[in-house]
Amino acid sequence: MQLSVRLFALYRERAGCGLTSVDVPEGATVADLADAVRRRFPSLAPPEVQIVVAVNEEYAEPETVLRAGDEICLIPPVSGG
Amino acid sequence: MQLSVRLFALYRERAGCGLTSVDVPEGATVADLADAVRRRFPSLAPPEVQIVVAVNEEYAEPETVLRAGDEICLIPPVSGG
Amino acid sequence: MIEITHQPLNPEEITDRVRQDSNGAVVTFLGATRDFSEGKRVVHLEYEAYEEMAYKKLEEIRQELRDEFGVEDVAIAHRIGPVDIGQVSLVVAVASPHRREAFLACHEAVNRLKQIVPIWKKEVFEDGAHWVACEDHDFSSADIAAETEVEVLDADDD
Amino acid sequence: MIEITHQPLNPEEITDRVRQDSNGAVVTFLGATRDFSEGKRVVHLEYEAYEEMAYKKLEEIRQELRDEFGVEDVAIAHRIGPVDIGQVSLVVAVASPHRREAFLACHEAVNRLKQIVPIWKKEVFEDGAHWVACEDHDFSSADIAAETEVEVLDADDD
Repeated sequence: MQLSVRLFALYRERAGCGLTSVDVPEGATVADLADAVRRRFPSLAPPEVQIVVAVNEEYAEPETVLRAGDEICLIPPVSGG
Repeated sequence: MQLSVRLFALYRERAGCGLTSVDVPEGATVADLADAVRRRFPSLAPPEVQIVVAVNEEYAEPETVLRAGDEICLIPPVSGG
Repeated sequence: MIEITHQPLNPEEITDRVRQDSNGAVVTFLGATRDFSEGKRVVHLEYEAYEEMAYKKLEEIRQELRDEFGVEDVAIAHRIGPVDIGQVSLVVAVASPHRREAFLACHEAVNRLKQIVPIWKKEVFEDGAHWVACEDHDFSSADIAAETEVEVLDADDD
Repeated sequence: MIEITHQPLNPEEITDRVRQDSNGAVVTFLGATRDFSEGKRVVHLEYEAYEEMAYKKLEEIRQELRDEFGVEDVAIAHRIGPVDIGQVSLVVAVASPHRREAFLACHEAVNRLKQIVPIWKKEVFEDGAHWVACEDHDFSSADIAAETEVEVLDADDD
Protein backbone atom coordinates (compact mmCIF):
# COMPACT_ATOMS: atom_id res chain seq x y z
CA MET A 1 0.00 0.00 0.00
CA GLN A 2 1.01 3.56 -0.68
CA LEU A 3 1.37 5.76 2.41
CA SER A 4 1.88 9.52 2.56
CA VAL A 5 4.46 10.69 5.07
CA ARG A 6 4.94 14.25 6.29
CA LEU A 7 8.33 15.45 7.46
CA PHE A 8 8.98 18.39 9.73
CA ALA A 9 11.85 20.66 10.72
CA LEU A 10 15.20 18.82 10.62
CA TYR A 11 13.74 15.89 8.64
CA ARG A 12 12.03 18.19 6.16
CA GLU A 13 15.28 20.03 5.54
CA ARG A 14 17.40 16.88 5.31
CA ALA A 15 14.95 15.16 2.97
CA GLY A 16 14.52 18.32 0.94
CA CYS A 17 10.73 17.89 1.04
CA GLY A 18 7.90 18.01 3.53
CA LEU A 19 5.77 15.27 2.03
CA THR A 20 6.76 11.94 0.50
CA SER A 21 5.05 8.73 -0.37
CA VAL A 22 6.36 5.21 0.28
CA ASP A 23 5.14 1.81 -0.76
CA VAL A 24 5.00 -0.80 2.02
CA PRO A 25 3.38 -4.25 2.16
CA GLU A 26 0.03 -4.78 3.89
CA GLY A 27 0.64 -5.36 7.58
CA ALA A 28 3.70 -3.11 7.60
CA THR A 29 4.56 -1.58 10.95
CA VAL A 30 5.74 1.87 11.97
CA ALA A 31 9.29 0.47 12.11
CA ASP A 32 8.97 -0.86 8.54
CA LEU A 33 7.75 2.51 7.35
CA ALA A 34 10.57 4.38 9.07
CA ASP A 35 13.07 2.00 7.44
CA ALA A 36 11.52 2.62 4.03
CA VAL A 37 11.71 6.39 4.43
CA ARG A 38 15.32 6.13 5.65
CA ARG A 39 16.30 4.06 2.63
CA ARG A 40 14.95 6.82 0.43
CA PHE A 41 16.67 9.57 2.43
CA PRO A 42 19.82 8.08 4.00
CA SER A 43 20.89 11.48 5.36
CA LEU A 44 17.75 11.80 7.53
CA ALA A 45 19.42 10.53 10.72
CA PRO A 46 22.46 8.53 11.78
CA PRO A 47 21.83 4.74 11.95
CA GLU A 48 21.82 4.62 15.77
CA VAL A 49 18.96 7.13 16.04
CA GLN A 50 15.44 5.77 16.31
CA ILE A 51 13.06 8.03 14.42
CA VAL A 52 9.85 8.95 16.25
CA VAL A 53 6.69 8.54 14.20
CA ALA A 54 3.22 9.96 14.79
CA VAL A 55 0.20 8.12 13.39
CA ASN A 56 -3.10 9.97 13.28
CA GLU A 57 -1.74 12.74 15.50
CA GLU A 58 -0.50 10.42 18.24
CA TYR A 59 2.99 9.09 19.01
CA ALA A 60 3.14 5.50 17.76
CA GLU A 61 5.12 2.46 18.91
CA PRO A 62 7.47 0.82 16.35
CA GLU A 63 5.31 -2.34 16.26
CA THR A 64 2.07 -0.48 15.47
CA VAL A 65 0.56 -1.82 12.26
CA LEU A 66 -0.29 0.79 9.65
CA ARG A 67 -3.40 1.04 7.54
CA ALA A 68 -4.14 2.78 4.25
CA GLY A 69 -5.15 6.36 4.88
CA ASP A 70 -3.22 6.74 8.14
CA GLU A 71 -1.86 10.24 8.71
CA ILE A 72 1.85 9.62 9.21
CA CYS A 73 4.50 12.13 10.27
CA LEU A 74 8.16 11.82 11.19
CA ILE A 75 8.84 13.80 14.37
CA PRO A 76 12.37 15.02 15.07
CA PRO A 77 13.21 15.90 18.71
CA VAL A 78 10.76 18.63 19.74
CA SER A 79 11.96 22.01 21.05
CA GLY A 80 9.04 24.36 21.41
CA GLY A 81 8.85 27.12 23.97
CA MET B 1 12.06 58.64 78.27
CA GLN B 2 9.13 59.43 76.00
CA LEU B 3 8.82 57.15 72.95
CA SER B 4 6.49 57.52 69.97
CA VAL B 5 4.83 54.32 68.86
CA ARG B 6 2.98 53.80 65.56
CA LEU B 7 0.17 51.27 65.31
CA PHE B 8 -1.06 49.68 62.11
CA ALA B 9 -4.10 47.80 60.86
CA LEU B 10 -5.72 45.70 63.61
CA TYR B 11 -3.75 47.50 66.36
CA ARG B 12 -4.58 50.93 64.95
CA GLU B 13 -8.27 50.06 64.91
CA ARG B 14 -8.30 48.47 68.36
CA ALA B 15 -6.35 51.35 69.92
CA GLY B 16 -8.43 53.89 68.05
CA CYS B 17 -5.31 55.74 67.01
CA GLY B 18 -2.28 55.26 64.77
CA LEU B 19 0.26 57.04 66.92
CA THR B 20 0.72 57.10 70.66
CA SER B 21 3.41 58.07 73.10
CA VAL B 22 4.53 56.10 76.14
CA ASP B 23 6.88 56.93 78.97
CA VAL B 24 9.39 54.17 79.81
CA PRO B 25 12.53 54.22 82.03
CA GLU B 26 16.00 54.50 80.47
CA GLY B 27 17.16 50.99 79.52
CA ALA B 28 13.65 49.80 78.76
CA THR B 29 13.39 46.92 76.33
CA VAL B 30 11.03 46.17 73.48
CA ALA B 31 9.13 43.88 75.87
CA ASP B 32 8.80 46.70 78.43
CA LEU B 33 7.48 49.02 75.75
CA ALA B 34 4.96 46.48 74.48
CA ASP B 35 3.73 46.00 78.06
CA ALA B 36 3.34 49.73 78.49
CA VAL B 37 1.32 50.07 75.30
CA ARG B 38 -0.84 47.10 76.26
CA ARG B 39 -1.58 48.61 79.65
CA ARG B 40 -2.82 51.71 77.90
CA PHE B 41 -4.86 49.71 75.34
CA PRO B 42 -5.93 46.44 77.02
CA SER B 43 -8.04 45.45 74.03
CA LEU B 44 -5.02 45.41 71.68
CA ALA B 45 -4.44 41.64 71.90
CA PRO B 46 -5.30 38.73 74.19
CA PRO B 47 -2.75 38.15 76.97
CA GLU B 48 -1.29 35.00 75.38
CA VAL B 49 -0.33 36.84 72.16
CA GLN B 50 3.17 38.23 71.88
CA ILE B 51 3.07 41.51 70.00
CA VAL B 52 5.71 41.94 67.30
CA VAL B 53 7.60 45.21 67.38
CA ALA B 54 9.70 46.88 64.70
CA VAL B 55 12.46 49.24 65.74
CA ASN B 56 13.96 51.50 63.09
CA GLU B 57 12.25 49.51 60.32
CA GLU B 58 13.54 46.14 61.48
CA TYR B 59 11.88 43.36 63.47
CA ALA B 60 13.22 43.56 67.02
CA GLU B 61 13.72 40.95 69.73
CA PRO B 62 11.87 41.45 73.06
CA GLU B 63 15.17 42.01 74.89
CA THR B 64 16.37 44.78 72.55
CA VAL B 65 17.06 47.94 74.54
CA LEU B 66 15.36 51.07 73.22
CA ARG B 67 16.85 54.51 72.82
CA ALA B 68 15.29 57.94 72.60
CA GLY B 69 14.37 58.75 69.02
CA ASP B 70 13.89 55.12 67.95
CA GLU B 71 11.19 54.63 65.32
CA ILE B 72 8.89 52.10 66.97
CA CYS B 73 5.91 50.33 65.39
CA LEU B 74 3.61 47.56 66.57
CA ILE B 75 3.20 45.01 63.79
CA PRO B 76 0.10 42.79 63.74
CA PRO B 77 0.33 39.54 61.72
CA VAL B 78 1.12 40.56 58.13
CA SER B 79 -1.12 39.54 55.24
CA GLY B 80 0.00 41.28 52.06
CA GLY B 81 -0.43 39.84 48.61
CA MET C 1 11.75 48.13 40.61
CA ILE C 2 9.79 48.13 43.83
CA GLU C 3 6.63 50.12 44.26
CA ILE C 4 3.89 50.57 46.85
CA THR C 5 1.10 52.65 45.44
CA HIS C 6 -2.53 53.69 45.86
CA GLN C 7 -2.98 53.58 42.08
CA PRO C 8 -4.26 50.60 40.04
CA LEU C 9 -1.37 48.38 38.93
CA ASN C 10 -0.41 47.89 35.29
CA PRO C 11 0.87 44.29 35.08
CA GLU C 12 2.14 44.62 31.52
CA GLU C 13 4.19 47.69 32.24
CA ILE C 14 5.65 46.07 35.39
CA THR C 15 6.49 42.90 33.45
CA ASP C 16 8.17 44.91 30.69
CA ARG C 17 10.58 46.36 33.22
CA VAL C 18 12.28 43.01 33.81
CA ARG C 19 12.48 41.96 30.15
CA GLN C 20 15.90 41.96 28.55
CA ASP C 21 17.32 40.29 25.45
CA SER C 22 19.38 37.96 27.64
CA ASN C 23 16.30 36.71 29.50
CA GLY C 24 14.55 33.81 27.85
CA ALA C 25 11.98 33.42 30.62
CA VAL C 26 9.66 35.85 32.36
CA VAL C 27 7.29 34.73 35.11
CA THR C 28 4.64 37.14 36.37
CA PHE C 29 2.39 36.64 39.37
CA LEU C 30 -0.82 38.61 39.78
CA GLY C 31 -2.61 38.55 43.10
CA ALA C 32 -6.22 39.57 42.67
CA THR C 33 -9.15 40.12 45.01
CA ARG C 34 -11.42 37.06 45.15
CA ASP C 35 -15.17 37.31 45.30
CA PHE C 36 -15.51 34.79 48.14
CA SER C 37 -13.38 34.09 51.21
CA GLU C 38 -14.18 31.05 53.33
CA GLY C 39 -17.62 30.91 51.78
CA LYS C 40 -18.52 34.54 52.42
CA ARG C 41 -19.05 37.13 49.69
CA VAL C 42 -16.33 39.79 49.81
CA VAL C 43 -17.40 43.35 49.05
CA HIS C 44 -13.87 44.67 48.66
CA LEU C 45 -10.45 44.56 50.28
CA GLU C 46 -8.48 47.25 52.00
CA TYR C 47 -4.70 47.16 52.23
CA GLU C 48 -2.57 49.12 54.62
CA ALA C 49 1.24 49.27 54.69
CA TYR C 50 4.02 50.47 56.92
CA GLU C 51 5.56 51.85 53.80
CA GLU C 52 9.09 52.72 54.87
CA MET C 53 9.68 49.25 56.30
CA ALA C 54 7.77 47.51 53.50
CA TYR C 55 10.12 49.02 50.90
CA LYS C 56 13.08 47.86 52.96
CA LYS C 57 11.72 44.32 53.32
CA LEU C 58 10.88 44.10 49.61
CA GLU C 59 14.47 45.10 48.83
CA GLU C 60 15.62 42.35 51.19
CA ILE C 61 13.52 39.87 49.24
CA ARG C 62 15.16 41.01 45.98
CA GLN C 63 18.53 40.38 47.60
CA GLU C 64 17.43 36.93 48.78
CA LEU C 65 16.38 36.05 45.23
CA ARG C 66 19.75 37.20 43.93
CA ASP C 67 21.58 35.09 46.51
CA GLU C 68 19.40 32.00 46.21
CA PHE C 69 18.53 31.87 42.51
CA GLY C 70 20.97 34.28 40.85
CA VAL C 71 18.14 36.33 39.39
CA GLU C 72 18.71 40.04 38.90
CA ASP C 73 15.58 41.19 37.15
CA VAL C 74 12.77 41.43 39.67
CA ALA C 75 9.88 43.86 39.90
CA ILE C 76 7.41 43.94 42.78
CA ALA C 77 4.44 46.28 43.00
CA HIS C 78 1.81 46.26 45.74
CA ARG C 79 -1.33 48.31 45.67
CA ILE C 80 -2.69 49.68 48.94
CA GLY C 81 -5.99 51.27 49.91
CA PRO C 82 -9.33 49.85 48.74
CA VAL C 83 -9.15 47.18 46.02
CA ASP C 84 -12.31 45.95 44.32
CA ILE C 85 -13.14 42.34 43.45
CA GLY C 86 -11.17 41.06 40.46
CA GLN C 87 -8.64 43.86 40.68
CA VAL C 88 -4.94 43.27 41.07
CA SER C 89 -3.32 44.02 44.43
CA LEU C 90 0.12 42.49 43.76
CA VAL C 91 2.37 42.05 40.75
CA VAL C 92 5.67 40.16 40.98
CA ALA C 93 7.65 39.78 37.76
CA VAL C 94 10.93 37.84 37.53
CA ALA C 95 13.00 37.37 34.40
CA SER C 96 16.04 35.16 33.95
CA PRO C 97 17.92 33.42 31.16
CA HIS C 98 16.19 30.10 31.91
CA ARG C 99 12.73 29.30 33.19
CA ARG C 100 13.41 27.26 36.30
CA GLU C 101 14.99 30.12 38.25
CA ALA C 102 12.26 32.52 37.13
CA PHE C 103 9.48 30.21 38.37
CA LEU C 104 11.15 29.39 41.68
CA ALA C 105 12.20 32.96 42.41
CA CYS C 106 8.78 34.41 41.59
CA HIS C 107 7.02 31.87 43.81
CA GLU C 108 9.51 32.45 46.62
CA ALA C 109 9.08 36.23 46.33
CA VAL C 110 5.33 35.94 46.87
CA ASN C 111 5.79 33.52 49.78
CA ARG C 112 8.32 35.78 51.47
CA LEU C 113 6.22 38.88 50.89
CA LYS C 114 3.38 37.23 52.77
CA GLN C 115 5.74 36.33 55.63
CA ILE C 116 7.84 39.41 56.28
CA VAL C 117 6.51 42.53 54.56
CA PRO C 118 4.45 44.80 56.83
CA ILE C 119 1.34 45.03 54.66
CA TRP C 120 -2.11 44.14 55.95
CA LYS C 121 -5.27 43.03 54.24
CA LYS C 122 -8.75 43.66 55.54
CA GLU C 123 -11.63 41.72 54.06
CA VAL C 124 -14.83 43.71 54.01
CA PHE C 125 -17.99 41.57 53.93
CA GLU C 126 -21.59 42.64 53.66
CA ASP C 127 -22.04 42.19 57.40
CA GLY C 128 -18.66 43.13 58.81
CA ALA C 129 -14.93 43.13 58.20
CA HIS C 130 -11.79 41.51 59.56
CA TRP C 131 -8.04 41.73 59.25
CA VAL C 132 -6.71 38.59 57.58
CA ALA C 133 -4.41 36.19 59.50
CA CYS C 134 -5.26 37.77 62.86
CA GLU C 135 -7.33 34.88 64.21
CA ASP C 136 -4.85 34.43 67.07
CA HIS C 137 -5.82 37.93 68.16
CA ASP C 138 -9.46 37.02 68.74
CA PHE C 139 -10.38 37.31 72.39
CA SER C 140 -11.66 34.00 73.73
CA SER C 141 -14.59 33.89 76.15
CA ALA C 142 -12.02 32.96 78.86
CA ASP C 143 -10.08 36.17 78.09
CA ILE C 144 -13.26 38.19 78.36
CA ALA C 145 -14.26 36.52 81.63
CA ALA C 146 -10.77 37.19 83.07
CA GLU C 147 -10.96 40.79 81.92
CA THR C 148 -14.35 41.22 83.55
CA GLU C 149 -13.07 39.69 86.77
CA VAL C 150 -10.12 42.11 86.85
CA GLU C 151 -12.54 44.99 86.42
CA VAL C 152 -14.72 43.64 89.21
CA LEU C 153 -11.67 43.28 91.48
CA ASP C 154 -10.56 46.80 90.55
CA ALA C 155 -14.02 48.00 91.45
CA ASP C 156 -13.77 46.20 94.80
CA ASP C 157 -10.47 47.93 95.54
CA ASP C 158 -11.91 51.37 95.05
CA MET D 1 -7.75 28.88 25.13
CA ILE D 2 -5.08 27.29 23.00
CA GLU D 3 -3.58 29.03 20.03
CA ILE D 4 -0.79 28.48 17.52
CA THR D 5 -0.29 31.55 15.42
CA HIS D 6 2.08 33.35 13.06
CA GLN D 7 1.11 36.66 14.64
CA PRO D 8 2.92 38.41 17.51
CA LEU D 9 1.52 37.33 20.87
CA ASN D 10 -0.29 39.70 23.21
CA PRO D 11 0.56 38.47 26.74
CA GLU D 12 -1.86 40.78 28.50
CA GLU D 13 -4.82 39.70 26.39
CA ILE D 14 -3.91 36.02 26.89
CA THR D 15 -3.57 36.53 30.65
CA ASP D 16 -6.93 38.29 30.82
CA ARG D 17 -8.62 35.23 29.38
CA VAL D 18 -7.90 33.17 32.52
CA ARG D 19 -8.82 35.86 35.04
CA GLN D 20 -12.05 35.36 36.97
CA ASP D 21 -13.36 36.79 40.22
CA SER D 22 -12.90 33.43 41.92
CA ASN D 23 -9.20 33.28 41.02
CA GLY D 24 -6.92 34.98 43.51
CA ALA D 25 -3.73 34.00 41.66
CA VAL D 26 -2.61 34.30 38.06
CA VAL D 27 0.81 33.08 36.91
CA THR D 28 2.00 33.94 33.42
CA PHE D 29 5.08 32.58 31.70
CA LEU D 30 6.62 34.35 28.73
CA GLY D 31 9.22 32.56 26.65
CA ALA D 32 11.29 35.06 24.68
CA THR D 33 14.07 34.80 22.13
CA ARG D 34 17.48 35.23 23.76
CA ASP D 35 20.27 37.18 22.12
CA PHE D 36 22.92 34.53 22.82
CA SER D 37 22.79 30.74 22.79
CA GLU D 38 25.77 28.79 24.06
CA GLY D 39 27.90 31.86 23.61
CA LYS D 40 26.91 32.55 20.01
CA ARG D 41 24.94 35.59 18.89
CA VAL D 42 21.49 34.60 17.66
CA VAL D 43 20.12 36.53 14.68
CA HIS D 44 16.59 35.24 15.08
CA LEU D 45 14.61 32.06 15.71
CA GLU D 46 12.29 30.14 13.47
CA TYR D 47 9.53 27.95 14.83
CA GLU D 48 7.71 25.25 12.95
CA ALA D 49 4.74 23.19 14.17
CA TYR D 50 2.80 20.10 13.21
CA GLU D 51 -0.24 22.15 14.04
CA GLU D 52 -3.02 19.54 14.13
CA MET D 53 -1.11 17.35 16.54
CA ALA D 54 0.28 20.30 18.52
CA TYR D 55 -3.24 21.51 19.29
CA LYS D 56 -4.16 18.00 20.40
CA LYS D 57 -1.10 17.71 22.66
CA LEU D 58 -1.68 21.14 24.17
CA GLU D 59 -5.24 20.09 25.00
CA GLU D 60 -3.79 16.98 26.63
CA ILE D 61 -1.58 19.19 28.77
CA ARG D 62 -4.62 21.21 29.86
CA GLN D 63 -6.28 17.97 30.90
CA GLU D 64 -3.14 16.89 32.80
CA LEU D 65 -3.19 20.19 34.71
CA ARG D 66 -6.84 19.68 35.56
CA ASP D 67 -6.16 16.16 36.84
CA GLU D 68 -2.96 16.95 38.69
CA PHE D 69 -3.57 20.42 40.12
CA GLY D 70 -7.31 20.97 39.76
CA VAL D 71 -6.78 24.11 37.67
CA GLU D 72 -9.40 24.94 35.06
CA ASP D 73 -8.25 28.28 33.73
CA VAL D 74 -5.30 27.76 31.41
CA ALA D 75 -4.31 29.61 28.26
CA ILE D 76 -1.42 28.58 26.03
CA ALA D 77 -0.34 30.46 22.93
CA HIS D 78 2.68 29.62 20.78
CA ARG D 79 3.96 31.77 17.97
CA ILE D 80 5.47 30.08 14.93
CA GLY D 81 7.49 31.35 11.99
CA PRO D 82 10.38 33.80 12.46
CA VAL D 83 10.68 35.41 15.91
CA ASP D 84 13.14 38.24 16.51
CA ILE D 85 15.38 38.65 19.56
CA GLY D 86 13.46 39.79 22.64
CA GLN D 87 10.11 38.84 21.16
CA VAL D 88 7.75 36.43 22.82
CA SER D 89 7.31 32.95 21.33
CA LEU D 90 5.28 31.37 24.12
CA VAL D 91 2.70 32.55 26.63
CA VAL D 92 1.27 30.22 29.28
CA ALA D 93 -1.21 31.72 31.73
CA VAL D 94 -2.75 29.78 34.61
CA ALA D 95 -5.23 31.15 37.13
CA SER D 96 -6.53 29.45 40.25
CA PRO D 97 -8.07 30.39 43.58
CA HIS D 98 -4.69 30.01 45.35
CA ARG D 99 -1.15 30.66 44.20
CA ARG D 100 0.54 27.30 44.76
CA GLU D 101 -1.49 25.46 42.12
CA ALA D 102 -1.09 28.33 39.64
CA PHE D 103 2.72 28.32 39.98
CA LEU D 104 3.09 24.54 39.82
CA ALA D 105 0.65 24.11 36.94
CA CYS D 106 2.20 26.89 34.86
CA HIS D 107 5.71 25.50 35.33
CA GLU D 108 4.51 21.99 34.54
CA ALA D 109 2.72 23.21 31.41
CA VAL D 110 5.94 24.70 30.04
CA ASN D 111 7.94 21.58 30.91
CA ARG D 112 5.40 19.29 29.26
CA LEU D 113 5.15 21.52 26.19
CA LYS D 114 8.89 21.15 25.68
CA GLN D 115 8.60 17.36 26.01
CA ILE D 116 5.59 16.34 23.96
CA VAL D 117 4.30 19.10 21.69
CA PRO D 118 5.48 18.81 18.06
CA ILE D 119 6.93 22.28 17.69
CA TRP D 120 10.51 22.88 16.61
CA LYS D 121 12.89 25.75 17.13
CA LYS D 122 15.70 26.65 14.74
CA GLU D 123 18.40 29.00 15.94
CA VAL D 124 19.76 31.18 13.16
CA PHE D 125 23.28 32.46 13.80
CA GLU D 126 25.37 34.85 11.74
CA ASP D 127 27.31 31.92 10.28
CA GLY D 128 24.72 29.15 10.11
CA ALA D 129 21.67 27.66 11.75
CA HIS D 130 20.64 24.55 13.64
CA TRP D 131 17.52 22.84 14.96
CA VAL D 132 17.60 22.86 18.75
CA ALA D 133 17.82 19.56 20.69
CA CYS D 134 18.85 17.58 17.60
CA GLU D 135 22.45 16.97 18.63
CA ASP D 136 21.83 13.22 18.63
CA HIS D 137 21.09 13.55 14.93
CA ASP D 138 24.58 14.82 14.07
CA PHE D 139 26.45 12.37 11.87
CA SER D 140 29.70 11.28 13.49
CA SER D 141 32.86 10.87 11.43
CA ALA D 142 32.41 7.07 11.90
CA ASP D 143 28.96 7.32 10.30
CA ILE D 144 30.39 9.26 7.39
CA ALA D 145 33.30 6.81 6.90
CA ALA D 146 30.83 3.88 6.90
CA GLU D 147 28.62 5.70 4.41
CA THR D 148 31.63 6.35 2.11
CA GLU D 149 32.72 2.72 2.31
CA VAL D 150 29.27 1.55 1.22
CA GLU D 151 29.46 3.87 -1.75
CA VAL D 152 32.95 2.58 -2.68
CA LEU D 153 31.74 -1.05 -2.45
CA ASP D 154 28.71 -0.15 -4.57
CA ALA D 155 31.03 1.36 -7.16
CA ASP D 156 33.15 -1.81 -7.19
CA ASP D 157 30.04 -3.87 -7.85
CA ASP D 158 29.07 -1.93 -10.96
